[in-house]
Amino acid sequence: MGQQVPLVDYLVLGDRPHLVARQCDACGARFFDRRNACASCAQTEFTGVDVPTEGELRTFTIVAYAAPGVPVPFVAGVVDCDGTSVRGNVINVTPDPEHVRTGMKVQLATYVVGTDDEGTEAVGFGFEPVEVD
Amino acid sequence: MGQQVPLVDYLVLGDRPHLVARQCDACGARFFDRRNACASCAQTEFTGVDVPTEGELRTFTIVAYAAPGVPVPFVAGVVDCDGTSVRGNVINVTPDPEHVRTGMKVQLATYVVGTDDEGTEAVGFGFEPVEVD
Amino acid sequence: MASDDIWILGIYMTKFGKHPNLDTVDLAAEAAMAAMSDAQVSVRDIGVLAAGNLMSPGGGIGQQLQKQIGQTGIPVYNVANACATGATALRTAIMAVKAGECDMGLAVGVEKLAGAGLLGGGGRAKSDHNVYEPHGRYGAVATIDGRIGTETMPGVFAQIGMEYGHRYGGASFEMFARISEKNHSHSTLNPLAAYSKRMSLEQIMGDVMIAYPNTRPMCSANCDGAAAAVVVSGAKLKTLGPDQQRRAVKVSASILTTDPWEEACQVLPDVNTLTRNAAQQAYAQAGVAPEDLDLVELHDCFATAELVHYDNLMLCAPGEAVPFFESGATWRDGSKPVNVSGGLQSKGHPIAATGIANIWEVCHHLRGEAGDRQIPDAKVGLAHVIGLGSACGVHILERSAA
Amino acid sequence: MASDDIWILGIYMTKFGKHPNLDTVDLAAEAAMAAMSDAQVSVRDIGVLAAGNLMSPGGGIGQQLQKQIGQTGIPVYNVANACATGATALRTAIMAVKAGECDMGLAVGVEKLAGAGLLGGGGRAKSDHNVYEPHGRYGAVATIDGRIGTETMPGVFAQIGMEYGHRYGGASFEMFARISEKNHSHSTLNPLAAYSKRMSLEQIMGDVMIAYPNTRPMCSANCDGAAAAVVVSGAKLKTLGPDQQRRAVKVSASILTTDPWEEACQVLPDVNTLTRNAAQQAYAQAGVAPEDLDLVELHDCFATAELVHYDNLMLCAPGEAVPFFESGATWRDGSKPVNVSGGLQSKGHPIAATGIANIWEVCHHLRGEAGDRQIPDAKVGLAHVIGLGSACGVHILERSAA
Ligand SMILES: [Zn+2]
Ligand SMILES: [Zn+2]
Repeated sequence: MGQQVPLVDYLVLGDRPHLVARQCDACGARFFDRRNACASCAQTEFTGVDVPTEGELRTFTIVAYAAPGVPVPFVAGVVDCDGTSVRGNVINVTPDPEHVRTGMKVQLATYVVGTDDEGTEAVGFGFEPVEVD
Repeated sequence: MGQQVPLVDYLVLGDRPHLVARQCDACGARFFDRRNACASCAQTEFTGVDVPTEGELRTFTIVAYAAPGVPVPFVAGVVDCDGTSVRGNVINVTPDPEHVRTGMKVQLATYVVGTDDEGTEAVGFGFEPVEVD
Repeated sequence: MASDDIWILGIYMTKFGKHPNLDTVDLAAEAAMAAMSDAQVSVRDIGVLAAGNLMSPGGGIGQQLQKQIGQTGIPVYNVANACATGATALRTAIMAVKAGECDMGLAVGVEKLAGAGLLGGGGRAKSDHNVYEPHGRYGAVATIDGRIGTETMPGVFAQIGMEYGHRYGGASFEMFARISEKNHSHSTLNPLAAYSKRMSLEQIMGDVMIAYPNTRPMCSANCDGAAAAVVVSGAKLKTLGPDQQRRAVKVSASILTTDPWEEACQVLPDVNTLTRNAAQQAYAQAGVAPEDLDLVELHDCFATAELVHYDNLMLCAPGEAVPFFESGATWRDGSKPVNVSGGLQSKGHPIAATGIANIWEVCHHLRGEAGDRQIPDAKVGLAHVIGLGSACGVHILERSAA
Repeated sequence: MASDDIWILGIYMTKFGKHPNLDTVDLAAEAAMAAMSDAQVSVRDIGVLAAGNLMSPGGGIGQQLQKQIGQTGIPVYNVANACATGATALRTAIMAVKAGECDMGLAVGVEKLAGAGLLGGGGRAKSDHNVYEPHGRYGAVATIDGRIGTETMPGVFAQIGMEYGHRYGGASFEMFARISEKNHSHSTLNPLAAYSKRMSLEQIMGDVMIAYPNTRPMCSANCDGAAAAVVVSGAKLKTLGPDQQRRAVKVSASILTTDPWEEACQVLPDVNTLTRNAAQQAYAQAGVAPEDLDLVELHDCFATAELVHYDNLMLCAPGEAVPFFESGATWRDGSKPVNVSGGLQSKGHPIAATGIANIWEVCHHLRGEAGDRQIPDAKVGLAHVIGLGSACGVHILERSAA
């Protein structure tokens, strides 16, 4: 089996996959991408912090028509992970309005996105429903 | 022999090839491209006028490095045709500073630019030195 | 009229739709020349030109246009602010007049978009790397559009509407579709709209789904079009003719904002805060309250967007956008007509033209020149536009007292 | 200082050259943050942002930058005016302050161009049609670049210089090359220049010919870079600290022009008339004469261009640019030093950054902070930039009396 790399650098793989945000040392604002300074307070020091892996789906859409090469339909949404908003797809769910609703509890899940020419797997993440029934 | 079409619509082919400018009815400004209104006086009526085929080379450059597909070197210049400035290449001349000089007398000349899939020839124009020696 | 007021002296929008035989500059020239004609001025009277064309923003549309309407040597500002580009051009011309650099300015927005297909999300295939290597500010080894949410505009704005529904309740697929039903109904009175056919609720809900809950007729229509406006200082307007003074429309507020940082704005664009900020600043600048508005043209790039802007523009109480809409208030015979032009969903959305075209609509009502769709005795109107990135333009316009 | 004066409070330019590990936004952020630091202000003090990036003009560089330096909700203007984009951004920020919309503004220009190759002329192969059909405003059936003159920048500006030579005489290949020799010599004192090696006349003339008479070192250097400036009203500056007041540089004139119609401007861009117009307006606005200038940074995108601008900026008598240059006046130890930074030919030309970078150079001399290349006791300077299409920016700057 080949190596695995995360789809994005803020996804940490391993036994307990989770996201890491860059948190502003001055004001606590969190970012997933590299920033030159904080968009909230303009300070320039950041520290990595783990983001909770469970959250609540705050909004979503079911995309039926996307750029060429993007498989449809899929559910795109925003998850509130205990105060940190995370963008991601809702996965392991039937992509229709009967099975996806705002307010539902979801949890981080990973899956293999693809494999490169050297056999390395890219691992992405999404959020799947937490079974509570 | 196939049909011939001019490279641009302001070149008139035939026995005596020449250029036709769109002249503003109000102020006399001349344009080679289609205009919505006159750049000089903003009026909107134009009439086609023949441009003299002889003139004086006012400026030039010898282009040695151009976009892919453009054969180099070539001489690009501006010809003063009795008060109407015309952009065109200086052709039928050795493209070096010894053979091209500003102030030289030139005259319109045409040549076949290429042939399309239906055998139609596109005819372009340039200015060649008037032999006065 | 006060000397330092700013007025719209002339304004024009082309027919929106398909113009296969006109190029971008043709459309811009038609709008610019007609706006000057409407203003009863010539290009020699214009002291500044601000122009926008988002599909070719580096191409110098302002100077290209000068070649077609008159090269007078005036300063030209080519501007871009996504879907707020037209409003930004207008703001720039206004700023030049306010700064005392000239007393008359021309703003133009133009776009050729017919047949452009889906915007956002790249619009082209993105191939993954052959060997994974982190790239960009997310350190991504492969494309993330479609894998970590969506970059398509219908999807982004769908989430914006759904989030409002989640927070306040009541925002069903059918409710969003009814907003679209209203705008398509309004468009039947607008001969310049790209689409002016009435659509039933069933047709709208049964059409092709683009990004739930937005079906195709609930999305803004890509089309060709241009709009232009001549602005003038109050001091200069006083020297003009009585007909010009009577038809002039006062720019009581002209505001441009961007989004201040909010917790979630990095993961889903926040179109709410900057719109609310712009509206607050505009109401304060104009000395006008939402209750005073006789009509509103707001940026319904998607049916889901129109809903949230009822709230952002304070047309209703906070959180009350759904019952506000359901009351019928925003239909043209309601208490607060919104998008009587048909809105972006039916009138069309030639991006850079939109931010001037919405002002054109409001001006025509304020002048009493809106024909069949005239809102009777309209005195005050608001035009709103937003571009992702983000930028929001809000203008409040008032009928001339002259 | 008068309340309605405009001042440069802080200014910065990045190292010009290759920055493979920095993206466009990194460069813009470096310049913006450093300019604010130089001004001793924070992003919260800034009331307007105007930004330009010609390689991605529709991408909203202003808002992209806000994400990196602070999202404060202020209006953003993304502007474009070819090679005058940076000057246009600065003008826009100045206009907002003059209009009373805020008392402090930030202007940023940035470009990633290293390795961009030949600009103009399309830069890509244009294939002819398989069946000839007239197309566009010339009714052309095939590509005309290279067949009816040239669209390459080196070729266009070569003709502009050669035309001057034809009209007034004396402009040989060697003379143009000597202008380049001067600028490359000047660049040896500029640690931020992309190229800072002295070049002999023989090296310059013997280098690769691009478009006669411009060889490669006589062409502006494509490179990466950014520049940013903070502008402030006189009224606000009065409330700031003594150090800020002392280092502030007065913007005595800020002018933007486009080309008025001239007979030949449709066949060869006329960079002369709009530059002369801008200079005349600037001298009048500043109450300064060409004789008063201690240094000039002008737009030497090609050696052939520098010559004509001596005349256009009225640094010499009409028609006298060649003898003026040959007198040695424009060398750094001459009577009218021009491009002591090394100019676009050696400092580099990251397009949208250029129109602010030239002001950075002048400011540093006026502040007495130009290090090894300081022009002694410089009090007044002029910065000029031109973009084809066309747009010309001229700024006259004066040392603070404080
Ligand atoms: Zn912070
Ligand atoms: Zn005319």
